[in-house]
Amino acid sequence: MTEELIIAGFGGQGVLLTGKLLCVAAMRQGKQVSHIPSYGAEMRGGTANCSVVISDEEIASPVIEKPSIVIALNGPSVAKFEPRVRPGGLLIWNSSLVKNPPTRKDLVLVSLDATDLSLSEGTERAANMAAIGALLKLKPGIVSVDAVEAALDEVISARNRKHNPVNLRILHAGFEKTHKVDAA
Amino acid sequence: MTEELIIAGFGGQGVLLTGKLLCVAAMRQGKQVSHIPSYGAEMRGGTANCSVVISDEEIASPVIEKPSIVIALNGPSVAKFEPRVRPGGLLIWNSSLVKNPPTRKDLVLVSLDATDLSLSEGTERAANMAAIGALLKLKPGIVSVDAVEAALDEVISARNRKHNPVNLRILHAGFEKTHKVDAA
Amino acid sequence: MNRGIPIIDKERCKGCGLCIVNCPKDILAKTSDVNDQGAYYTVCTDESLCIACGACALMCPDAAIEINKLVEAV
Amino acid sequence: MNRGIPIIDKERCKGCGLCIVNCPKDILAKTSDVNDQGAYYTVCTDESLCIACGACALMCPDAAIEINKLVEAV
Amino acid sequence: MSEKVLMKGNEALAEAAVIAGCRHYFAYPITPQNEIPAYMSRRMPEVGGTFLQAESELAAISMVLGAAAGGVRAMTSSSSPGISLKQEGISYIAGSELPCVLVNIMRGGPGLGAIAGAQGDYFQATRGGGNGDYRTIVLAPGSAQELADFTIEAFDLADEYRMPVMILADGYIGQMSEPVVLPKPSGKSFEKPWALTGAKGRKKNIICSMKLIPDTALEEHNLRLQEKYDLITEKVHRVDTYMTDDADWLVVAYGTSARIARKAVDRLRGEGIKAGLFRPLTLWPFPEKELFEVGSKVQKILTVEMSLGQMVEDVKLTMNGEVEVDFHGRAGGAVPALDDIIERINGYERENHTHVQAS
Amino acid sequence: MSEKVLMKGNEALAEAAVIAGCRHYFAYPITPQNEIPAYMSRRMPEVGGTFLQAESELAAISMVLGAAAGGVRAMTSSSSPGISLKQEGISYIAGSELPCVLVNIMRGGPGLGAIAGAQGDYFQATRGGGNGDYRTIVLAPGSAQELADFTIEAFDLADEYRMPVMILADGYIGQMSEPVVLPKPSGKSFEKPWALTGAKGRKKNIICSMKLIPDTALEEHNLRLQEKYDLITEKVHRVDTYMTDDADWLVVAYGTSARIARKAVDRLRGEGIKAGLFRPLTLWPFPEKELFEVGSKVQKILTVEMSLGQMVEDVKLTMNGEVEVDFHGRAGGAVPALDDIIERINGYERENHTHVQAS
Amino acid sequence: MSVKTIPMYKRPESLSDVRTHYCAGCGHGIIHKLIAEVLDELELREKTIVIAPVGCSVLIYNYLEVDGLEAAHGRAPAVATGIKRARPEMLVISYQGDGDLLAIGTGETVHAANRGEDISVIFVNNAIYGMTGGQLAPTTLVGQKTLTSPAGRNSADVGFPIRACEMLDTLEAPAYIERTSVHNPGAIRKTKKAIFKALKYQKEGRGYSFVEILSMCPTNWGVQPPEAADWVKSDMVPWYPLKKFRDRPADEDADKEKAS
Amino acid sequence: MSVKTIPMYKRPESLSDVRTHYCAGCGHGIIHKLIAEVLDELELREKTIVIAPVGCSVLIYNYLEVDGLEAAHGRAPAVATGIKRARPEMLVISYQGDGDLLAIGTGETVHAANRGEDISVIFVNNAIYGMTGGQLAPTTLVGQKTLTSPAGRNSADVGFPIRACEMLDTLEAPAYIERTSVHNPGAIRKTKKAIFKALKYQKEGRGYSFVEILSMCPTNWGVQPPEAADWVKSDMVPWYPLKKFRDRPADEDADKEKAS
Ligand SMILES: Cc1ncc(C[n+]2csc(CCOP(=O)(O)OP(=O)(O)O)c2C)c(N)n1
Ligand SMILES: Cc1ncc(C[n+]2csc(CCOP(=O)(O)OP(=O)(O)O)c2C)c(N)n1
Ligand code: SF4
Ligand code: SF4
Ligand code: SF4
Ligand code: SF4
Ligand code: SF4
Ligand code: SF4
Ligand SMILES: [Mg+2]
Ligand SMILES: [Mg+2]
Repeated sequence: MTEELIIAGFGGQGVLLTGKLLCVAAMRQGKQVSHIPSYGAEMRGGTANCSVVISDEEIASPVIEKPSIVIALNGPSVAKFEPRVRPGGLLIWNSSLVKNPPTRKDLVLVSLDATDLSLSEGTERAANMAAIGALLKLKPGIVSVDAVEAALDEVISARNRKHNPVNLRILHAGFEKTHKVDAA
Repeated sequence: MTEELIIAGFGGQGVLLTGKLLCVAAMRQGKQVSHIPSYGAEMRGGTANCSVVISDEEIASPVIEKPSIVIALNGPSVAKFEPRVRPGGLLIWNSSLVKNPPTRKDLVLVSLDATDLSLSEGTERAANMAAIGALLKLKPGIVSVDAVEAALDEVISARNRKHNPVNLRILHAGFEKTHKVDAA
Repeated sequence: MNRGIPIIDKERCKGCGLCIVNCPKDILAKTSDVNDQGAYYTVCTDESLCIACGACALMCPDAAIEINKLVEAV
Repeated sequence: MNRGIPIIDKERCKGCGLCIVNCPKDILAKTSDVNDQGAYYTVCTDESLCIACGACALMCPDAAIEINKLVEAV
Repeated sequence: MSEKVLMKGNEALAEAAVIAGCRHYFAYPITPQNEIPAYMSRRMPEVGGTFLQAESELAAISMVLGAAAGGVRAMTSSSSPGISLKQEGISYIAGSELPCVLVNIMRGGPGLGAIAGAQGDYFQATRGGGNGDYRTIVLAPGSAQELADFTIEAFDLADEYRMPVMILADGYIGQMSEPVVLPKPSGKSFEKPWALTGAKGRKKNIICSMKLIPDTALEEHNLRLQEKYDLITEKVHRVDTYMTDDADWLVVAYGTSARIARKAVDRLRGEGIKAGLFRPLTLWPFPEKELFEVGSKVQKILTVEMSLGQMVEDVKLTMNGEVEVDFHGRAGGAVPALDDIIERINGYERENHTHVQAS
Repeated sequence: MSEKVLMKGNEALAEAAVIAGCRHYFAYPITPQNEIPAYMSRRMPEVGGTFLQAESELAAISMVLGAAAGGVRAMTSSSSPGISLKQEGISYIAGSELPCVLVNIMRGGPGLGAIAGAQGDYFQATRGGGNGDYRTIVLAPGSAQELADFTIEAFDLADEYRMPVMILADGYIGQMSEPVVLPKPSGKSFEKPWALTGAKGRKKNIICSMKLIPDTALEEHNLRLQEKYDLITEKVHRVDTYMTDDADWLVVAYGTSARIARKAVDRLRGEGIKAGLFRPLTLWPFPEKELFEVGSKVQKILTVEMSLGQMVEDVKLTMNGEVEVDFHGRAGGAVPALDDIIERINGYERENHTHVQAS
Repeated sequence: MSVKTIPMYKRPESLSDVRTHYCAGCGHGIIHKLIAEVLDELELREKTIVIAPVGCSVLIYNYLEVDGLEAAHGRAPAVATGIKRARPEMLVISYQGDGDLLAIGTGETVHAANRGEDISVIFVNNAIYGMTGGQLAPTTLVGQKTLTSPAGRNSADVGFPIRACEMLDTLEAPAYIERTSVHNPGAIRKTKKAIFKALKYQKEGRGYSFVEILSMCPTNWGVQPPEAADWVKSDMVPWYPLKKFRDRPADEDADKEKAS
Repeated sequence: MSVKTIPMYKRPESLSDVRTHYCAGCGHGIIHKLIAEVLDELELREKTIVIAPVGCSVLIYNYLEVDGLEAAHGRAPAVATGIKRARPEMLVISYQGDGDLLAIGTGETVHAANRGEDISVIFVNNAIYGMTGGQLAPTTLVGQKTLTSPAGRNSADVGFPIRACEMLDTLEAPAYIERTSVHNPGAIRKTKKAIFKALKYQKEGRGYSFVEILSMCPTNWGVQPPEAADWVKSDMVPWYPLKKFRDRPADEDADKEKAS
């Protein structure tokens, strides 16, 4: 198994944390992992994204040309990464914010109102958790829900750990709302 | 013919000018010439010296390891360069200032009270001219007196050309006072 | 009469809110809608109150606001 | 009594003349002789006039001058 | 056994420096190595060390020179343009024979270029971008783990040979988070009687790169340095080989390029093609003996770099015409594509096949 | 015909720059090239040009970048440590594709070293001491006359290829006075539509080395630069050969080393030994074709440098194992001795003789 | 009585019709706009060269419709010197951040000012390294937390924030030195006047002009833009007084008037 | 009444027993001697590190009997910072010329001062680049002829001589800043006092001290040493007033005394 994920959104949507969480969880389950933030342009603002590779084998490049999975938390991310997903790949997109839905026919397109799910728990910053929930439902082989729950405590600094219960609730909401789909 | 000269003294004795004068004169007589100041140590004070090569052939290095001729205008120059003159070479030294005369037996040692000759014309700065006079007497093959006289006008800036008559008198005094010697 | 109309270019707006807090008439506000760049952009809630002071336009880092002044035609 | 003896290290002296022009008693002078380094070094022309003011020693860039003070032995 | 943690390469390096006993770190911010100063600014106060953000790279390297002269373990880090600015200082440190660790997390150039990882500073690192005859040991880690491990070794090598040791990694290696087991201190210790600690009970110590007196002093100094470099060339070379024993085709690469090349080797082997990987871990000295041994048995060598051809010169110098050396490079922050490497080697196979048929 | 004048190499170069139309010169003092700024400070006001002593080498190279962007001919000069400081700026100029002339009158290193002439910056000049994949054309004059002549050519090459051209000479070449016939202007002129002259009646011009958008911009830029470098490698190579036609033994050297080597060749020929001299006048591109042609016919090559072995790598890369390449170097400001070179080649002869006898 | 609308404020023509890469609420955007307005008003767009620094404003040449040139980090004043000496008829603007101008570029800053180089330096002081993610700047306030001063700037260890205007004011040559801010509309109006003067003086060949502008970096200060603007006023202005330090051209003109 | 001789002035022990390479009448020699005397008096010889600059005083480590370290041109304050942070118990002296300190080293000078680095900078201002043969320095006087200003320094082109003390005095952290001279015995006495204070304050850990010393370079000024000394007084002092700019430790001590 080798999955190459790109997680994208704007700053403040916890894109890097999402990647780290998946990596730590997978690492604790004995997988090879790598995580690298996008830093392609020395500039501010715009979209943030990171690339995550989770695999049973040694990882070559942490840089992903054609991701097998993309999680797009805002509109510009869909615009930017939809064309790059490899045929047959998975694109999870945040229907709360994205106005122009993805259209490719050769992908599994999964919409999730991630920001709304987050807002319903009183924060607009945890859409990423909902998206993780969706991912875990759709790709159970990557890493288990339990492992992600455990990783949350490892990754989040002590100071912010008090938000973890909320984060978990949103994760599970995302998990529940998402339905298994067959490949495109 | 290839002569490798080192001319040495302290700053203000016109060491560099001496070398340049010989070079220009020789160049105008169709010889190959090179001139390089000593800049071996990035420091001030002490002795100044320059290396002059005058030759019928193309010149390899302007840097002289073992000079055939040394003109030493002060004591430290004798101390420094006497050991480096090649056997059979010529060492002209300024007896007005040098307290410890050179002693090598395998050299032609020629003493000249160059500073006194200069002072007798009212300047202490033209000992080098006297030394050139001596050199021309001893080594007529290098360059002619006429050529040096002509070079003087070429080398000295317009502003200082008024001193040329004095310079020439001192040069001739050095020439007259020096007697041809046989090789060591 | 000192009246004007702030014209806000929705797609240029980054939603920084600097115009909002500097409008003396308090007639600018963030939308709950996002523009194509994902920013909650600003709109004018009541143009009739605008006094064409230009504060919003001056403040806007993205030069997203232009002001038209209303003058009596003679 | 304020008297002293300037002791000039001939070989250290570079003949700069700074001591000479700063001696209030005008008792320092350049020689017409050169030292081993080729410098016209400085000597004291009349030690008996030295008031041990130290100006020469202070001035000397080459620390070539030391001063001995003469004091009445009790 | 220490636990595996997920660490960014840059942070693994920083923590390893602390483990190695480095208590003096000076640097100026630049992407993609900003995690190192950020980490050090938190960590150094905790261990009683000095973190100082210098006013420039010139100042940073000079502070390292000063601290190293005091006999402590000192480090600086930067990225390509910042390393260019440090060239004079590195040359001074080499000439003054002071130990220190320099880190270059490379980005694309020339000039300001861009901040994506690249390998365009190989020449600068291995040939000395500064003035004069000098060398720095250059280590080339290929993972977060190696960034940590090589840092420990870099400090020891620096102290052992009294010279700057450079860790050279492309930005991807520094930016990537991977599982890391933090290394142990090496336990080695080094006497530094030459350090400036006050001329008490001994003659004064002087540390300088200028050699003026006598006239021959500088040449003698150069020759002594050269002896040291010769010794290092003999003693310090590290390599990593993969599937080279029976290889027909050898890929030579380091850093991120080597990671991809390794995967290419796996794939090619899967197709029955005998590819192998030679990964130099020291770039200076370049592991000539090891490469020649492996390389002279293969049919062709492919050097892969994230530059338009720098290390390939060392490969050619090593092989000295013995075996053909080919090159594949990407530039400006691009990463070599797995398929391109595979296709190159497949091409060699095909060509070979044709030749065999023809002959 | 112009008259011969006795000129110091540095001054011949400076006057040649004026002849070439250079009216903007920026530099910071350093021995052994101080005659260049001194000369320019007198001369530039006479010809309506700008002489400005910069506050540092960093500022000087940046001023050159600025002036070059304005479309004028600009020059700076320095010596080894000062050139190290300019590496970042040179890398920027290369990346921004601006034409200018850089002069390095080399001294001994590393670090402050000493001020006697040396050739220890060959790597830095030819491999790019700055960051990233870039090149500068490097010219290697061997006399005051060539310092002047090559300066004229340097400005033309810079304008033709929009890149920095370096004149690389050891301190002896710069310090020596020799007879010089001042060169004539080349008469070539170059359009510079890219220059910054105000966005009037045209789109704005932008000159920069950063290539951010799109992500592939920098790689494309690198590839374009590489194409240019390939073109230059094909078109720009200058050499001087001496007695190479029937040579058994070939000396390769430049600058002062080559002057001595030439004399050695004369002496050896006098003894009936067939020595020859190959003198590259461009160091980058290195004249590989020419050297291979000459070099592959001899029995052995001796590279002579005033360093501990830098150009020798290019000689080896060129010969690629075809012919044995030996090295003789002096460092720290020392000049190769005539006798040492002669003795080396005599040694080859003797060895050869023994071989022949033995076989 | 009928009503007509006339444009009172329009995007300046010297400002390019593109989105900037700046974060929401970044002061750079405001300052770019002011420069563009002044270029329009002085009709200098076609005679101007802007030098981009290394910092968040590295792409300024994409936002102003003038010729643009990139300097290495800190070297903009030297680059400006080079091109001004080559093209004295052009108006040269060196636009720089605090890391660029007062850390790595201290030497170039001081010496261009000291030569009285006929250029205009626009100095955007946001008390932080914006582009590289928020490190300590020479102008970071005491106690201010940054990525590399996580416990706040400790003046005992790294000293106090440098005041550029005060420092340059010890030099003889500069013609014009002023510090302004962009934290509210009033401050912005003054800033525009200062930029106007700086460019006008350069147009008239009166020598070196320097405008320091206190500006917001909400992203790296970790606050919302309005709070950032407040912080400029409450925390920065007390340490960096808004003040005209020198206006030699104005003084000279006044003297001349008096004399006549 | 008999007479005894007692040594009143002896060569200091911290001064090495060697000839310097300096020209006759060079101010560096005087200043070295004063430093040596102060090291003797404060008994600091065994705890001192001197940083040699690149300039005529590049060999200072050969003339003082203390540990010595070489900095690249202009970088001495950064080198001093490095070793002081590594060895806080040592006394660190950064000895620098005007080209070194105020041209290429402007950044390091300003920033070490601004950090209040606990070092002492001895700044020898001889209005010229001595070592390289007499080029224009940042401190060269207007009209002064040098190798690279053959017509005299033209302030319209290259500005006015920089006053280091005045510039550093705009920074908050420095503890002690004074300008003195060595043109006559009285001035030398004051210089010695200033050096004494600087080193004493460092010994006491009171922070950054800076002593600018006007000095003679007869060789490159093209005059005899006595004339050179006169020129310091007649031409340099009017532009560079001899003055204590800051003495925070003394002020603090005075405050304490008042309080008690
Ligand atoms: C030589 C060099 N050193 C460091 C950097 C990294 N760098 C880019 S921008 C910057 C600082 C930016 O801060 P500032 O000048 O205050 O501008 P701002 O982004 O805050 O506007 C640094 C250190 C670089 N590009 N080049
Ligand atoms: C990087 C570098 N640039 C230039 C030089 C050449 N250089 C040596 S000393 C010096 C200036 C010396 O002047 P100053 O600092 O005033 O000292 P002084 O000799 O007058 O005491 C220069 C430019 C150098 N060695 N290194
Ligand atoms: S012009 Fe003034 S009143 Fe009108 S919207 Fe803007 S800020 Fe408010
Ligand atoms: S100031 Fe401009 S960018 Fe900010 S909210 Fe208002 S219109 Fe939008
Ligand atoms: S101590 Fe005073 S009086 Fe005596 S010689 Fe020296 S300067 Fe003259
Ligand atoms: S001051 Fe010293 S060096 Fe100068 S003349 Fe007097 S004794 Fe000699
Ligand atoms: S990081 Fe700061 S300075 Fe940079 S664009 Fe964002 S707000 Fe502006
Ligand atoms: S050149 Fe000037 S500063 Fe240097 S030693 Fe001579 S007099 Fe002193
Ligand atoms: Mg900033
Ligand atoms: Mg000086």
